[in-house]
Amino acid sequence: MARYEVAATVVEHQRRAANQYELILHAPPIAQSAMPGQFVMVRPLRTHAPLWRRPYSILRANPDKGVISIFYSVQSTFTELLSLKPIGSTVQVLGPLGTCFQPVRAARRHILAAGGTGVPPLSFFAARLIPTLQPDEQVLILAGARRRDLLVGLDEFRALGAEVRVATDDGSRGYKGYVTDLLAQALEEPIPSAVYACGPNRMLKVVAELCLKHGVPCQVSLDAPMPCGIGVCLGCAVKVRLPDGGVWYKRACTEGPVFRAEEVVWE
Amino acid sequence: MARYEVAATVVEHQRRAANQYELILHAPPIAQSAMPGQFVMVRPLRTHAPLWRRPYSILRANPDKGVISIFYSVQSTFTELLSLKPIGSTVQVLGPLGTCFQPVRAARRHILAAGGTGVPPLSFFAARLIPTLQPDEQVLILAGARRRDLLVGLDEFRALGAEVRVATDDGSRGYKGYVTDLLAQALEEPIPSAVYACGPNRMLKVVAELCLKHGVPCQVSLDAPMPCGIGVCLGCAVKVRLPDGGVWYKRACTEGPVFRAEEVVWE
Amino acid sequence: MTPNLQVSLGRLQLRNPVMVAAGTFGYGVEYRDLVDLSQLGAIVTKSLTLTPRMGNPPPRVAETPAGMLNAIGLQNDGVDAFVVETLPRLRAYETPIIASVAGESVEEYVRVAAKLSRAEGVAALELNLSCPNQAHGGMEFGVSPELTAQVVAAVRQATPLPLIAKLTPNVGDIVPVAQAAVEAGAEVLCLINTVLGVAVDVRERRFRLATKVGGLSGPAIKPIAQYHLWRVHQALPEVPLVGVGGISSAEDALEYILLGAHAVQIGTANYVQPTLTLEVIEGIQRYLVDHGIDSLEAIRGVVQ
Amino acid sequence: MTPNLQVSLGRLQLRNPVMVAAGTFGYGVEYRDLVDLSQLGAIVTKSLTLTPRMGNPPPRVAETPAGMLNAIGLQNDGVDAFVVETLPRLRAYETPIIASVAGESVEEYVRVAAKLSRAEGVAALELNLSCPNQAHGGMEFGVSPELTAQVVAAVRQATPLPLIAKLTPNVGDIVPVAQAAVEAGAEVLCLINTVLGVAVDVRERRFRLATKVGGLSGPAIKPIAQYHLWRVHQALPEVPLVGVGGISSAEDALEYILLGAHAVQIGTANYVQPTLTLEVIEGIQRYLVDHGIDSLEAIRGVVQ
Ligand SMILES: Cc1cc2nc3c(=O)[nH]c(=O)nc-3n(C[C@H](O)[C@H](O)[C@H](O)COP(=O)(O)OP(=O)(O)OC[C@H]3O[C@@H](n4cnc5c(N)ncnc54)[C@H](O)[C@@H]3O)c2cc1C
Ligand SMILES: Cc1cc2nc3c(=O)[nH]c(=O)nc-3n(C[C@H](O)[C@H](O)[C@H](O)COP(=O)(O)OP(=O)(O)OC[C@H]3O[C@@H](n4cnc5c(N)ncnc54)[C@H](O)[C@@H]3O)c2cc1C
Ligand SMILES: Cc1cc2nc3c(=O)[nH]c(=O)nc-3n(C[C@H](O)[C@H](O)[C@H](O)COP(=O)(O)O)c2cc1C
Ligand SMILES: Cc1cc2nc3c(=O)[nH]c(=O)nc-3n(C[C@H](O)[C@H](O)[C@H](O)COP(=O)(O)O)c2cc1C
Ligand code: FES
Ligand code: FES
Repeated sequence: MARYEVAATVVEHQRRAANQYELILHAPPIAQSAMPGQFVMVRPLRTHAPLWRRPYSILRANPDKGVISIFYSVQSTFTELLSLKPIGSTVQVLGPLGTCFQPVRAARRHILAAGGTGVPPLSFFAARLIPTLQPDEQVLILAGARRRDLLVGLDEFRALGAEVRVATDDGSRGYKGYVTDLLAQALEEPIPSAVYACGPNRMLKVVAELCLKHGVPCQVSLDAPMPCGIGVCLGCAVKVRLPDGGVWYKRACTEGPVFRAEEVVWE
Repeated sequence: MARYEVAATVVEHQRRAANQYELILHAPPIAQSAMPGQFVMVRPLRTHAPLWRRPYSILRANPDKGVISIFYSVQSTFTELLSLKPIGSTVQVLGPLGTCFQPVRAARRHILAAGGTGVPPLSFFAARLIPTLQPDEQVLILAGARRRDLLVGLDEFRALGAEVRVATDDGSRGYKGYVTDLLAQALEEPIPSAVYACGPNRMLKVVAELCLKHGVPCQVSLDAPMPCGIGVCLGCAVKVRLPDGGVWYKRACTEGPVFRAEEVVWE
Repeated sequence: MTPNLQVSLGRLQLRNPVMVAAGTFGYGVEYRDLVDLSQLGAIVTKSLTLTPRMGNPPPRVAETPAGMLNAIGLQNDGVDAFVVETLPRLRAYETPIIASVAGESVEEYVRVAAKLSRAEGVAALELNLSCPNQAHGGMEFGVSPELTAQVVAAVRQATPLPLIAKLTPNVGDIVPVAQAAVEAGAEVLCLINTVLGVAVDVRERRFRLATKVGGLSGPAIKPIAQYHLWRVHQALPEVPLVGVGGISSAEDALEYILLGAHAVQIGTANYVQPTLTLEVIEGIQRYLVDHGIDSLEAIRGVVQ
Repeated sequence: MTPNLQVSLGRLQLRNPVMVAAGTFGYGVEYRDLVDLSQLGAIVTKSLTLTPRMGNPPPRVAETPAGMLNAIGLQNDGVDAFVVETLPRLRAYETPIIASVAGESVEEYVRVAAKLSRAEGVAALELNLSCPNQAHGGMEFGVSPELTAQVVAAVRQATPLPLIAKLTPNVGDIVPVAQAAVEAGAEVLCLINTVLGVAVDVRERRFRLATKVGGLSGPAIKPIAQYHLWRVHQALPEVPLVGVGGISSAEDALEYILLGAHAVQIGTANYVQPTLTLEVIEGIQRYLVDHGIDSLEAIRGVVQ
């Protein structure tokens, strides 16, 4: 579980949709050890405001080329600054951090449920999982967003051979409603499944409840404010049930972000 | 003395030397009214740190094209951010601000003395002054810097037909010593002169003393911290002698940056 | 359609809750080519003293992370010049003018307040209680409930105008000072003034301000200012409060209102974004429209 | 060639003046793959309580302009687990371990201190006087000179170790508290702990911390921390001081030394730049070399 602080060179910086960018960074030690679900803490410039680094899920890691990429949308000052970084400039990157998605080998169907900006870690997971599947295993992608133009990365899932089902809040593409509705439907189908989910915490709570109801193993990647990303500040607390029945706060950055859904105490 | 707050588009952003950039901005109302010696307050992004806008002298103003340019060196976070602004992006610019250099019509020789980063306002002044000169008037540029690679914009002075004399602290180009030594020499020459100077305040103090000694009219563009640039914070105080013999604090941003040297109480 | 932004600060009626903070907007007139002054909720003047003051030697300001230190030293032309020269120009706008009153003794506050009360066009007085008290070694009046009460009570006697007491955050507990100010006759409390701080120039090995110590303002202090405002609102829920400290967006202003402020003042951010006041007014309006709220009262103090 | 960075904090000898601040570097061991712990001047542990504490509910942290608020609530595994599990791993480094002691009563401070004093490998104790005092409605111990003296004196009885009192800035005047701590037996003063503040989420219309109030840290508070440090140095020039608040570069650390600090601690900035401590040590060294200074004493306190 080694972590590296790298002054990473920007290799590519591609606009992928309105206000959405993929940033490709040369960071060999991170590229070589990154696992799907893990993230990096990024610092584009030495600014005091925004003060914190921000966590970004690793979208791709190419150990041979020594590059990783992250995918982000411009929301506020931090991401605006990040979007200004030209090719050839450097970005401080700390990683790989946190826990990863673990393939449930007993499952025949791996359901990857992405809400909103939850696509990147699941995209990486799909890319690593699909080549290892047995012939009777399949991957089903469920992706939800508010509007069709916020749906990204679906072609890549399809290119990997996964089935993709889509929901938008406004019905502008696919099913009109929530991605959790798609999940409820899928879990009715009699296939031994496992669920891996990333999205807003309130979506993950519903995902966890559905999986619990159907007795399906479920892993969720949680969102939390992360001042440090390395387990020292205790700012990213997530309430969990301990084996002894008690509760305690775990750190989303080191004991997560991927948790077994049944461990989390949803509030 | 109208001032304009403009969301100016970056028209060009040229690297002119190591870490030195010229930024060309589309800001028609400012371009139309700017006078040499005036400055603009620049905000590249809505950041909280750096908090203040920074003042930059206007290097050029093209009223027809509606563009102005500023020249800056990357020193710290603010200028690093500024240097990231791509063509087509916008920068908030407030100006034109402050007082300007006034040609002394009685002088036969106009000596423009620039120390360090003092070149831009004098370059603008030379460009406006030279076309208006009588045949018996001349312009002499005295430029000083620590090293030769920090000397910029001299070719443009020459292209305007001005004589240029250069000093470097380390002697790597021109006279080895200070630009004020060149001025002392020039003032020995028996030509009715006027001096216009911009550079670090301690250079300007020496310039002012030399001019006083020789009875030569002198205008100096002073440096001061400028939180607002528009005369409301009183942060940019410069001690001046009042006509009644008393002293008071004037504002470098509105009653300056160009002051008559004899008005300033040097400390 | 457009929601009602009117607020009452005791006897003072404002068209909207957005004012400019003392000392950060000059006398107001300096902004008239950049900001339509008649859109503002109120203009608070720079603090006025009995006689002209030259202020402190430079450097008077230093930038700090997300903030700045200042030690202007109350440079101003004095209350008489204000009344004769500036006030007539400000009367041209319909915006209420709140005159900020400074003093180094109780007597000075009273005399400045009395002069302003006789002038035409002053809507209210704001007492700057962060002034150094000459009789107590330069300590700010506002650090002591007793001195605060003395100044407020004395000025209360001297003016029929609405009276705002502007508190300093440089105290262990601001609540007793707030209570003292209200009991002595302040109808409105404004908080906070700047936080004491220093900055060092490592290259020159000296303080970055000539006076060594200055007052910290700007976004950096917003959490501190909001903490004090919220505590005073809890202790004195009936007293109208004006929140000031670090506001640089409509969202910042709304935060203060959610914590219980009736109105807000914008200080340092005026320097950075000269048209900010108007943006904040617009932004508050948009927030109310977007959330279907028809007056500020509906959200004032809901975060407790 | 390389200048001497050694400093003495009373009986405590440090190889250099750069420590990490309590609660911002975990127990130290969490950083060992990123920072060579044996380079640090000292490691201050997160604050230890008598029994394990779960801490406050989330959200516990909020970013603010050039700063952050935290209300972790002293989550820790308790002093016993520290002594048994963590301390043996820390003893592998030669770096002095300063254990931060927390308590909600004088008795708790004393019992934690006593346990740490019996353990092997604790170089000094730092008393976190910003803890809520259960007997006084949760007020910080360090806001009162009397309570500060009580805690310090009681712990002084209970430990032979060097004793550092870490002061809170949430007071009107920090000097009487500093004096009380020294008179009660603190050999070193460390200042400051976090500044009280709040932050509001306008969208959700609630506080951004579950506990409402939190402690402000980071670059935003540097001018405030330096002000307090400088005042204490002026009042108590003989007492070794540790400066903490907003340090994020060697220059920041040098500013504290110029103001009179013997040593500094780096807190929040560790999160932002995990290798910062080593950069600061190097930067201080470079400054001394560049300016031909051979020890920190030559510049300590020269800005007065
Ligand atoms: C483990 C993990 C992985 C992540 N991976 C990704 C990823 O792969 N891609 C990605 O884009 N993001 C990811 N994030 C989120 C990312 O870290 C940032 O939070 C995000 O980029 C927003 O950054 P920002 O600073 O520009 O916006 P922020 O300033 O953090 O604001 C985020 C949003 O909140 C709003 N906001 C700001 N302040 C307030 C307030 N006071 N009240 C209410 N709303 C407010 C802003 O307007 C904005 O829309 C991840 C987060 C975690 C924890
Ligand atoms: C009227 C006027 C006109 C100007 N015109 C120009 C112009 O045309 N071109 C131009 O390049 N600049 C000009 N300036 C200066 C400009 O406004 C900025 O100050 C400059 O660009 C530096 O910006 P910065 O924020 O990157 O560096 P800053 O952060 O302001 O720092 C400036 C320098 O000081 C150093 N420094 C920072 N902090 C400290 C400290 N605590 N102690 C000691 N040193 C420190 C930095 O390392 C850096 O070298 C002008 C200034 C004025 C007043
Ligand atoms: C340069 C400057 C001058 C100030 N002058 C005064 C003043 O004369 N009277 C006063 O009551 N407050 C004065 N203040 C304090 C502000 O009114 C305000 O209370 C403080 O700056 C906090 O608000 P802000 O963070 O929005 O700036 C001044 C602040 C600054 C930055
Ligand atoms: C998340 C966090 C946790 C902290 N925990 C403690 C603590 O347990 N004990 C303590 O004395 N100080 C604690 N502090 C305060 C720091 O040690 C330090 O005094 C303060 O943060 C100011 O320094 P900084 O600006 O460098 O962070 C904590 C600070 C933060 C940000
Ligand atoms: S982000 Fe600091 S412990 Fe998790
Ligand atoms: S910079 Fe504010 S008055 Fe000059």
